[in-house]
Amino acid sequence: MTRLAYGDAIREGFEYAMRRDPKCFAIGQGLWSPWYVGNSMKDLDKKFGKERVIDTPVSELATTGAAVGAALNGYHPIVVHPRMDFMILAADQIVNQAAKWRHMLGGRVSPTVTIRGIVNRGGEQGAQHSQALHSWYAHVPGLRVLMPATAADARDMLIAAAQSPDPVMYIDDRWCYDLAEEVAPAADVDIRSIKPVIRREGSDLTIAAASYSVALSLAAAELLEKDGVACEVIDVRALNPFDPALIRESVERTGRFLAVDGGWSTCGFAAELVASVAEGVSPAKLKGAPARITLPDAPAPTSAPLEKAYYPTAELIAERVRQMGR
Amino acid sequence: MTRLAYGDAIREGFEYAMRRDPKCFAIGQGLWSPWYVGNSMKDLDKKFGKERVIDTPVSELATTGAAVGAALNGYHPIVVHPRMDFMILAADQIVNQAAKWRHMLGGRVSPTVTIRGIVNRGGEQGAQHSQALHSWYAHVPGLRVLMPATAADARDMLIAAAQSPDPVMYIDDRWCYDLAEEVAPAADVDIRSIKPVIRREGSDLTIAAASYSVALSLAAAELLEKDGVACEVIDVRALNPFDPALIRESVERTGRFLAVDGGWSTCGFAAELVASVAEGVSPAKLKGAPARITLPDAPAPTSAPLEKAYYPTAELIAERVRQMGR
Amino acid sequence: MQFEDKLGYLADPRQLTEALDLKNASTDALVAFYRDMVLIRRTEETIAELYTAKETKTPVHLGIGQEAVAVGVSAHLNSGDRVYSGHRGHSHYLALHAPLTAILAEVMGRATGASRGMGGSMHLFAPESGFHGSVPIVGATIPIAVGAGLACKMDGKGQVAVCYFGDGACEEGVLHESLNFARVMDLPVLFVCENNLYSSHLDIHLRQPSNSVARFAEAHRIESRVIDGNDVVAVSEAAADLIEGARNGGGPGFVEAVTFRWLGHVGPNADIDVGVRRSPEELKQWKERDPVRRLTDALKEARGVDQSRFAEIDAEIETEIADALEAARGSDFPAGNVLIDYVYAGGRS
Amino acid sequence: MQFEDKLGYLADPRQLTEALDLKNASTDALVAFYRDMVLIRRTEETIAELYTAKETKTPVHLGIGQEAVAVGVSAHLNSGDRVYSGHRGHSHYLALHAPLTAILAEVMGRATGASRGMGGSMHLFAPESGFHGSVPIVGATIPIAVGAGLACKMDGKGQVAVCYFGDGACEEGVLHESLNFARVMDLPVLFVCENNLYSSHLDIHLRQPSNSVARFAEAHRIESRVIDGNDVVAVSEAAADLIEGARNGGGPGFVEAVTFRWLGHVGPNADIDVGVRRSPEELKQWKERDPVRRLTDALKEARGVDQSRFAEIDAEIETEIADALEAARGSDFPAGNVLIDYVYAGGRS
Ligand SMILES: Cc1ncc(C[n+]2csc(CCOP(=O)(O)OP(=O)(O)O)c2C)c(N)n1
Ligand SMILES: Cc1ncc(C[n+]2csc(CCOP(=O)(O)OP(=O)(O)O)c2C)c(N)n1
Ligand SMILES: [Mg+2]
Ligand SMILES: [Mg+2]
Repeated sequence: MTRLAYGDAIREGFEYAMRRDPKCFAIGQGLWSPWYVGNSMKDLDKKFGKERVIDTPVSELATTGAAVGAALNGYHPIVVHPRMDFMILAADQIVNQAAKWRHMLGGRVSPTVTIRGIVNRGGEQGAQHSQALHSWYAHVPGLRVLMPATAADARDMLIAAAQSPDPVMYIDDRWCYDLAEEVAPAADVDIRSIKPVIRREGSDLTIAAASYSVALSLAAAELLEKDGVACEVIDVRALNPFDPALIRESVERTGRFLAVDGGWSTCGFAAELVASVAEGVSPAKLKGAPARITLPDAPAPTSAPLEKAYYPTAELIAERVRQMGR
Repeated sequence: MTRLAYGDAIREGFEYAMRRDPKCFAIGQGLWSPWYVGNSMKDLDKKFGKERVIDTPVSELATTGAAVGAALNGYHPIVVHPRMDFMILAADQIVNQAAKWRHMLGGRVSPTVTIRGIVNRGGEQGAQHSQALHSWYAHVPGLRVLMPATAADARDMLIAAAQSPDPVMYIDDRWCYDLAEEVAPAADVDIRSIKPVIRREGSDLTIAAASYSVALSLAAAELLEKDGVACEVIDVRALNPFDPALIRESVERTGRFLAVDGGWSTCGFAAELVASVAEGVSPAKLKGAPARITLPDAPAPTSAPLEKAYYPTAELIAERVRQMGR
Repeated sequence: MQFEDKLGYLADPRQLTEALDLKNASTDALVAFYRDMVLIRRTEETIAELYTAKETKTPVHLGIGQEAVAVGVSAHLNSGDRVYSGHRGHSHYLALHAPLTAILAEVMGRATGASRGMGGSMHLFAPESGFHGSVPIVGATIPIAVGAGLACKMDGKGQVAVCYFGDGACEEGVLHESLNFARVMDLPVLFVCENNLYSSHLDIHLRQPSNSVARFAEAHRIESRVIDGNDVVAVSEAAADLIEGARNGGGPGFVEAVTFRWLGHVGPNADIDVGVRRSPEELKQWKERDPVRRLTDALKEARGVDQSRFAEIDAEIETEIADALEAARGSDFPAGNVLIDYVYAGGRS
Repeated sequence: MQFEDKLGYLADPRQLTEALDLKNASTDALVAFYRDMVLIRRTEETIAELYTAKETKTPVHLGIGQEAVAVGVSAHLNSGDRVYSGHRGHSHYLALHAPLTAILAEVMGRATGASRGMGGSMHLFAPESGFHGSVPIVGATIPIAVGAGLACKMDGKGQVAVCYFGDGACEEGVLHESLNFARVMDLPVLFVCENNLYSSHLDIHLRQPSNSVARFAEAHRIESRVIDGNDVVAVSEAAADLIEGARNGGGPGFVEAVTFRWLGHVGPNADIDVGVRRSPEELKQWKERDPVRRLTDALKEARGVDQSRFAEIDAEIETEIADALEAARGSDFPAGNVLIDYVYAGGRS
């Protein structure tokens, strides 16, 4: 076991996947820069050469399409979008192409591409440099969507993605980069094994979340513990295909449910969580109405005080849980 | 009152909006073609001239951006995308630009653009010519999303969109084009007045849907009436901003809820409907778990038998309602 | 906008109606071209009939009149190369000698189809023959072919990727991004633009400032050839050059093949009412520039090939198509489970 | 890829370091240029200081060294025209004489800012001065400016739209779609590419096959001028020509202004370690091609303007900036309600 932070863990994931598989390569904007994607790909170009770590022109759509094309021809590219906001320009290749080629062409071919979208927000960056659009991609059949919340997952999910027989959207969050933990040595990972897990057990209320929202929820659970409220916190991990079984089973025990998500509310992943619970748990077992915490219905602001008001906090979650009763 | 079909009603909406407002114009692919967008814009170019009904190169992104730009400069363009699938290429201008400029620049400017996305599916067209991505746009604050289910709404919502102070996504469905009804003469419409309405009253179960799914739900309600099940059918109409009050109020009366949507399930509008009901109605008032009917988790197929299996029908809805008990 | 008629005689249907100049192409190769072109044309005519007879509803974009392009290009490809196409892709598939039954079955939505009945006319797949996929989002396969070229380069076996697209696709930004990317990375990609002067109902002069699209290749410093797309010999020569360059590490090439479709944008009718300059007269003139007839005339005149040889080939093709059609008609539709099973590898789990 | 040095001496920092050729520009106009350029530079230096002092965190993309471009272009604009920009937009805003306090307040996130504190450095808005918006999605304002040009054309008042963008933005497909659209519709749009030879850390030779981007205008049959972007007189002449053409119905124009930024891609440091050819020596050479110094030298030598005149202007600017800074610092942050209230007209309902 070694101690690893989330940002470094991503880098380890790249290193493992690329060392293990000569057909795995990385491509995207900023990959030869010392700062573009934080420390998460530091010096990979030096390690693997600029032919396997390709920095590109400012062409999100063609770059992503090229990765899809290489994937359709036996490679396992990881195409990196330093922000999910810019990745919108590549949506056709992700949603119309990568997600559909297998099905549309009769199941004989698979775009084995990993699309890495980074959530990079805060720091007064504003509306076009802050978005978390995982809910869009979770909506689209054919894509697998992973969001790591821990350092081990940050590494292992990237490996799983690189080794996946299906196209994968791997979404990491810069706010998680310093989360550190002890991790076992890297190994191959079957993407189909990545399912929701319980990160903290509790009997009073179930919280489900992904990525940075898991950290917030765990922090809230700590706060609530002091009030004698025991929250169960489930890390969703795989948003598409999404398996609600564990969450439903938990809510059947706790009777209360809160979804926490770093995206917007309407048609967002928190809506999916609440709907999955509502559909799958008998109302008779619910001690109260489920709820969700998301961003406010607004683009991200820039000015410091508004930014502070915009993003959910552990305290906000704890307060909501308190309101939901025991 | 005159009898009008949905497709013709859209055309009337264009005619009214453009006659009323010299700053309103139409732009998009196929607008000089006799068949591209069905009968919904027939001969508008002849009526208003090719300067106000502009057919464009195959450039979804720039065309949409140009419409946003004209809107930011005092015009009310209606940019037409003959399929929502192609419109994905324009997502940056819709989501990063149109939706955000007002907020991001301090509320002093508004891209008063209408983005018309047509759902055009069936007919063995397949995965890239079938999508209904309204849930994506309902997810994004700053956009208004309207989906007409009736001829009157097809016309009036287009007028409301053209006159809206905010950017609007207006989504019509080719499968509705022959729905006809008596309509009053066209008049100005304030977009903020467009809220969910009850299309059919009932006491046993509430169905909420939008667009073509309303027609299906009404047909299902007819079928169920024969079994003695009285469904209330709510036409959501405005998906963003979405006001769940009427639906919640209805479910409080009926105790049962089914969401029907022509998009995919995960993070789709049906999830939002179920989540909104679950959040807003006490579990004690629910006689059973809410449910949703959506597309299967797959891209659209082409072959006739698979197409038949893919799209929800009135019979499928009725069957599900029967399973939900009384 | 002042429209530039850069193509000149190449876009003038009253020109280039004479028998082809066969240069030093071998008679055998030319007769094979004839065979391929007729097979494409007759297959598309058969598809038109299936559509008219309501044996299928899937949208069919027929390329009758444009057969020389795919045939001329394919002459220089082998199955290790990777071909991509768009909505009007039958000829690109057939010119690679991909299975005839499979394309007819696919158009009819059968499980024996090229895409196992999941794609119809607009989504074809026959990688064993080098046809790696067509899809109808305009421009979408252009960067995908560039990625295939990247794979070819990484494989280091001298293989190339080919992408067919139309003049309309040149209006999509992704074409320009892809040209730059392929150039910067020196990828072995042949961009083949079938410039048929139309994008659905709109003549190119309503959409672009010039009727020649090779200017985009030039802007991206990619070597290009602008040729009569109804001259299979000219196409073959241009493709040979550029493909050889690409195989040898010279990077991408761009062929602009000027041609014309005899039928409407979609479906089996000529829809001469649609499109500003697409008059019945112009269409008639373009039919005088028939790529098949011009080759036949030349083979007869310059190489003394007898009419009976053509008749023999024609008859073979009729039998081939009839057999394929029967096989396709006799096969099943896809089973219901594949609707879900094909979404993810190994099904949903 | 063989890289084409099309720009030649224009991209060579050892060239063009001498005093400007002032041609027949009036001394008053040239002194006004000096004032505008110094105001831009000093304001950006002030913003750099605010950032360093942690008075703001919003990402700042400074254009120090590139001041001549916006100043030369703006000389031919009036407030009826519509200017759009991207992430590096301070100079474009200031060259229109948009309010100084508002840009500083905006950078500091205050409600008195150009965008009422909702945008920061990357989202500026001052329509009263002709500055209709900047946003940091690369290329996004290009089609928006084209739409503004469409509005100008429909308005029929001879106004024009201007869009500033960089060499990196030319790699986005939307630039190409926009050029075609503007050309086909003959819109009064001036495309101004500030080619500073870099897109963040990457030199243009790693991203494109040639260092000149005017080839894209040419491909789209748009009139272009390739000029020394550090020569305000040359910029002004080129802009005058193309803007006049656009006002008179001649359609779009394209200026490629070759320049260089003295600081890093983002933030207040020169980050000379980032970027392949961006060596300390090269940066030093580019500073010799300082657009301000070259103008000053010329005004002194050719027009006899005295050093005291410059000193006077410099002093005025210092006062102006100090006053603006004080006003900006003294103003409030936006109230909490606007987070929701600005989303829809009249708030959410
Ligand atoms: C992204 C996208 N936009 C629009 C369409 C509708 N469409 C289908 S084919 C076509 C015309 C394309 O013209 P061209 O590329 O010249 O090919 P041709 O039909 O002439 O072979 C268009 C606009 C589409 N399928 N995809
Ligand atoms: C769509 C998009 N892709 C990537 C980025 C990241 N990015 C910000 S500025 C920039 C460089 C742009 O270079 P250029 O257009 O030459 O402008 P310069 O910075 O040189 O002024 C990049 C890639 C972005 N903001 N938007
Ligand atoms: Mg064409
Ligand atoms: Mg630059």
